[in-house]
Amino acid sequence: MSKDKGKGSEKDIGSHKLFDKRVKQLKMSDDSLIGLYRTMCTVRHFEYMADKLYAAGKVHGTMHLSAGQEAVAAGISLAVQPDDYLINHHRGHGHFIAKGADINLMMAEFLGKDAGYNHGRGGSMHIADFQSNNLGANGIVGGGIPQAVGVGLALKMQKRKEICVCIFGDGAANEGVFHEAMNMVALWKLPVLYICENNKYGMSMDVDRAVAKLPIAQRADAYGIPWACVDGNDVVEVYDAMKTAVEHIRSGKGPYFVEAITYRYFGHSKSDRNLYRPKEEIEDWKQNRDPIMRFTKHLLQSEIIDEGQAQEINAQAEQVIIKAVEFAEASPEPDVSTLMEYVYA
Amino acid sequence: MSKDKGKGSEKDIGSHKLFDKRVKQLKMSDDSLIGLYRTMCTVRHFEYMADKLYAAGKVHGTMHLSAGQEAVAAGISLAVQPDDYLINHHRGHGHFIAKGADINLMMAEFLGKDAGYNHGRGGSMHIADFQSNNLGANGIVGGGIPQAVGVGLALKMQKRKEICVCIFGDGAANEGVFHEAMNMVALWKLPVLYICENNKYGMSMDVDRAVAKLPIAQRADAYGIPWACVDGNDVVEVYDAMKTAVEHIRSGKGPYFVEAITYRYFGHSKSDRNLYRPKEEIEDWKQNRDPIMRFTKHLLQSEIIDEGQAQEINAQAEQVIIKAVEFAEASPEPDVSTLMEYVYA
Amino acid sequence: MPEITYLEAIRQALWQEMKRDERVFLLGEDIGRYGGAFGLTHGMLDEFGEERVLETPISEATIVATAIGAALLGMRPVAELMFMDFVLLSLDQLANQAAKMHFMFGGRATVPMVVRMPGGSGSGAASQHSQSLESVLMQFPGLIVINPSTPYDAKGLMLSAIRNPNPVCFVEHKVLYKMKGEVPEGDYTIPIGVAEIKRPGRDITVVANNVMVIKALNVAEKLSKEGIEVEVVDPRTMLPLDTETILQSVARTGRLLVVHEACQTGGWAGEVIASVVGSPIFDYIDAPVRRLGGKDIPIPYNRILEKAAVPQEADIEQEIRASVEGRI
Amino acid sequence: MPEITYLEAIRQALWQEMKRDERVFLLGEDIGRYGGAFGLTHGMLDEFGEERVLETPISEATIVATAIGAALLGMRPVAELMFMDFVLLSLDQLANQAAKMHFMFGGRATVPMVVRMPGGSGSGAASQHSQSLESVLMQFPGLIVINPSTPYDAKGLMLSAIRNPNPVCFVEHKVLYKMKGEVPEGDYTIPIGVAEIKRPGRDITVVANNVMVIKALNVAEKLSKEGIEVEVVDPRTMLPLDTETILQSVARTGRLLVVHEACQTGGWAGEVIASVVGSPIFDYIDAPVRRLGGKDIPIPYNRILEKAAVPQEADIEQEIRASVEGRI
Ligand SMILES: Cc1ncc(C[n+]2csc(CCOP(=O)(O)OP(=O)(O)O)c2C)c(N)n1
Ligand SMILES: Cc1ncc(C[n+]2csc(CCOP(=O)(O)OP(=O)(O)O)c2C)c(N)n1
Ligand SMILES: [Mg+2]
Ligand SMILES: [Mg+2]
Repeated sequence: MSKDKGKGSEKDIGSHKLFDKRVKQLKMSDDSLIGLYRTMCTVRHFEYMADKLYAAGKVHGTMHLSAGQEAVAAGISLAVQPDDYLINHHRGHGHFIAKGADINLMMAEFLGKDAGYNHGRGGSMHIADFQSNNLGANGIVGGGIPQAVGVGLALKMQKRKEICVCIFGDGAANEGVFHEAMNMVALWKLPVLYICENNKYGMSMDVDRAVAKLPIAQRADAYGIPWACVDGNDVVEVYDAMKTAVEHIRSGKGPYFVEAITYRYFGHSKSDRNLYRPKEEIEDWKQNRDPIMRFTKHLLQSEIIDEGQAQEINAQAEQVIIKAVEFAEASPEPDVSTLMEYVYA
Repeated sequence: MSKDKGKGSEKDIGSHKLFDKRVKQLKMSDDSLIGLYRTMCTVRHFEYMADKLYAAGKVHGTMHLSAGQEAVAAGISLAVQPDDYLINHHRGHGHFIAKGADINLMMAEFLGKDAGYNHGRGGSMHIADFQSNNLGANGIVGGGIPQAVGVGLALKMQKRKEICVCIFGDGAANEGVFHEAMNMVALWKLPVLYICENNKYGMSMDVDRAVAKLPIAQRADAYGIPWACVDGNDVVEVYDAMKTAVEHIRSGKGPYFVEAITYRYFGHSKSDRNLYRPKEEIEDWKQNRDPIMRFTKHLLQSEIIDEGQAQEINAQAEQVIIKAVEFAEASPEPDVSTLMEYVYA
Repeated sequence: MPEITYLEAIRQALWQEMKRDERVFLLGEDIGRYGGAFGLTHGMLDEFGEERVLETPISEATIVATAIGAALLGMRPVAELMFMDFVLLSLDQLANQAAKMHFMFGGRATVPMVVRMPGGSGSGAASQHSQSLESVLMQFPGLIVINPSTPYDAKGLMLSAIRNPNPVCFVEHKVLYKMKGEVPEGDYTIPIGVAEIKRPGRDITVVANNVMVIKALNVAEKLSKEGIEVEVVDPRTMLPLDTETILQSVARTGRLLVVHEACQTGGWAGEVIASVVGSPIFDYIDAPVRRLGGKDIPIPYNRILEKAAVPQEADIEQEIRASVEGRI
Repeated sequence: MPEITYLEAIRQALWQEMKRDERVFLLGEDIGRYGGAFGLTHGMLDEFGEERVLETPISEATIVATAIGAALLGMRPVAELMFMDFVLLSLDQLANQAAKMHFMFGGRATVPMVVRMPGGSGSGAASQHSQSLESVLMQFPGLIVINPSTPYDAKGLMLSAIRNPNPVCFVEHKVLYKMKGEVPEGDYTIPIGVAEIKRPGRDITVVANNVMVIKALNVAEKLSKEGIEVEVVDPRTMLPLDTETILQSVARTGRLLVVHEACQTGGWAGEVIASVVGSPIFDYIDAPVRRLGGKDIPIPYNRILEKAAVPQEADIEQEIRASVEGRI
């Protein structure tokens, strides 16, 4: 795994020989590959459904969709254990799904319903599931990064084997807490995997105009933290990097930093008019570098699944989302009489 | 100038051949060398006097003395112009003096008198002199670091030739704003000289326990900022590094970062019982690495001054401080009727 | 007079002042091509260029600090925090630094800067994007805190803010952005620290800020038909607060209700009430003074709960009726 | 009962709770060998080791965030901010994150953590090291804000704070550290959210916190000789505030004075007064309710000015006299 790839599609996507070789090297079973595919399809359908629901006026608040970035979430999830901790950021739907969240409860939260993970208090930006060690998303860019220090510290104090995965964007890497936290996880050798999901923009801000030196991951050098920068639209490459990182961390060697270069298809949030990036750029990523399309091609070429199976899995994923919407729409609004609840434990 | 020295006295302090060679290379006049000596003596006397005044119960608040660190302040001051801007930190007496502050007004402020630079409102931690582009010290560790971005930005916008010198400690380099500011000065190529005065401790915290990777200056790499780490107790070496840095900045190439390794003799502040560092360490620095002693030896060996002149300059410096105390003690307390002044401009 | 929105009024003030005074510049996140999260600075990048519409990384503390540094050198920075909630990331710079510099440095430093910040709930943005924190800012002498409720006030106060030599927090309310009102095209200023009686009335004084002014005016209109005349006082500047105007109003009406969206506990209604009951005016008061603040909870995401968390017109009406009818 | 200082009482609470509950640990700057800027944690490093007395870099935001993360995993962190003023560097984590997590996550997350912070003036530390910011913290529902005035309260409240499942701001006052008082050696708790009548009296209720409680008691002692009986109420917890006890006291005495060191404008006196005058109790009030806060200025360095900036006993006495004598 090279240190600074991040060029996405510029290498030969089509080479399924390379794909086969890596899958073999990584000892990835067909089941796990199909699982990745299913996860990515589910995320994709969730995000397009979210957009549809918003257009239909059914979503009150803001939301940040991750369509285009599915390979990162999927690749991480295969490399970690279900009881590893997740600290997520505002563009978090994919990561929740990949961590195994109940889609019904997610969708209900998204629609602000009482059955939602957070009883409708949180919405898209604050989904969490503490029972599955999913510590939630954050509306404050970078807000979770320093909290990972505490999670890592507790894991170390409690002598547990779990690690903490903390995800944030390219924009978040410019918040001051990024620096404070990197220094502290490195000093104390904490079991934290920092993942910077670099989708090239922080809202409208091009990463080149926001970050003095690229790749972002090289900042880890300043703290002596090992790092990698990978093609975030290649799910196998993501998995590969995460696997290395997780092994490093789990063996007690301290934190690791992975940057995954990817791209979001939708606007930043509901207020986005996409004035800051050329349509051709969006189309290029969609047509030529789409993570699901690329992965599907490999799966087909390597005969892990056939067209029919691919379509079936995709259709099943869609059904899960449709069912979730039904569930969410049928569930009641939180009762106003509960307004003052949950302020204090 | 090597990139990572910082070992202070471990090289041959005694070699005045080397000293002569460097002085020649740097085209330092005798006058400027004597000026450095005078500045260092003045700072030293100020700090010991401050300590005495405190012991005598004449200082109400806290203070942070820089005895032992005089070469950094002196070395900087020779490399910059009088109208360059200074953003200082809590351990700032030396830098104020080196910038040419009026010692009487400084001492008056230190004693909280109305004649002081800040009319007694600020005290040791907040001395400023806006007329000489001395933007003041800061009680918040790291607080000035991001403000330097704004000063540098304004200088650039106003197309001026001055630069902004921003000084902070090893401890301050762990505040989040350090990261934000480095990124921004680098992005915008601002005329800012960041100087990290690494005196090995942030209060009682050994720099090894506080900073994940040393030298601190290497952190500048993460932003593509050129840097140096120098022996902060060798005033010529400090000057050398600062000169290079200032030339770089003044030529429009953007920021520069210099770390100067040094040592403080007094406790951190009035509450310090020096439990966290061995007495032998303090004595070693005082006996073997003292910046004034080292420099005096060179000046004598190279016959730039003789013993008598050295003593005279030192005595003059002491007189300046004694006079300043007289001035300050004679000047009145601020009138309580002015209590509500200066809140709004 | 042309009718424009609150948002356009602020943009117009920024635009005109940037034309008039070349020391003025904008800085903040996504204020260029994107025009800011609410589109307020839309078009300004094209007009003034990247130097004067300076987009920053996501670094709120340093955005404010950059404004401070530039202000110390005589510039007139106008910084934007995308949401008021993020002021908590920069409060050291704003409250420990900017607010105190003039004082700490014995009157020898001035920090002429403006920090814009849209606050308030109503957009479904949940707990971390919906706070009303003006009462927090009011606790730092040295700051000026402005909080306009109309397009007219927004423009006039923004022009005053930029020309003021002190650090100014310019608090906008996101729900007001689309509200229209008459705004002169030319240059005019509204004095800082001066409240306005938005509607005169003899029966009760309602002191309210930002969106609550509009709600109070609606209620006043309605009650007027029943013969209850409500005087609505809008402080416009929260710090320094124009207690004089409030006191005089209360002296006339004999009744007081303070309404704000900020959480009731610790909110600025307490400040107003303490000022009133601590003054000689108090003798003129006919009924218990009342306050109606936001509920003491973080703002919930769900739209029904979100509405229930802050005062609505029905709540204001109820409070006014209780006061004028002498009920507690 | 042994007499120990306020500082020792807090240390004793930390010490005993760390012995009792191994989930408790301390983190902060210079809390090890140095014992903290005020020596409060002196000796604890030797007793509990580096793992449980965890010294951090100077990174206040991440100190608080580290406490949050550890609390979410069931630890009981007690973080120290060396001076209360530095809470402005970590307020996003404290107020946007810790305070709101339980709510935003629908009751499914708990954040049992304590953040200790010494506030107040009196040590010549000037504007950035002397603030009283408890009123700022009171504006964030979800936080608990404790502010003890005696060694006894300090220990009992600290034990309650650590055992409480919510984020607690434990505000100390640096001038009180050396004050002595009787403190039981054993384990005891003082309930959070319960005020205490520190001295009963029939003529006027004085509500005061931290060092002002001590000053008010001294004044009460003095005035008692003249037959003026002052009731001193110490909220002890600022949020949630025990208005019930305050109201009952005011109902008995018919007079109210609120005293705090925090700047008067926006300070919590307004909260108390608004609660009182908004309640039926108000009918029992015989004289204008009064407040006496710190001056609306940053704390100056000079010792004379510093004293003049915050209420002194003579000021309190004067206010009490004015109230009981019916003067305004
Ligand atoms: C502290 C803070 N500043 C600004 C924002 C507004 N905001 C929300 S997301 C975003 C961009 C974040 O960019 P990045 O971290 O790259 O994540 P992405 O949205 O691209 O996934 C901004 C500026 C915020 N929510 N919090
Ligand atoms: C934000 C903040 N945190 C903590 C402190 C307390 N404090 C004052 S100086 C200091 C140590 C600073 O260390 P360093 O930056 O190395 O400077 P030095 O004192 O060694 O010159 C500390 C912790 C402070 N004043 N401000
Ligand atoms: Mg991004
Ligand atoms: Mg240091």
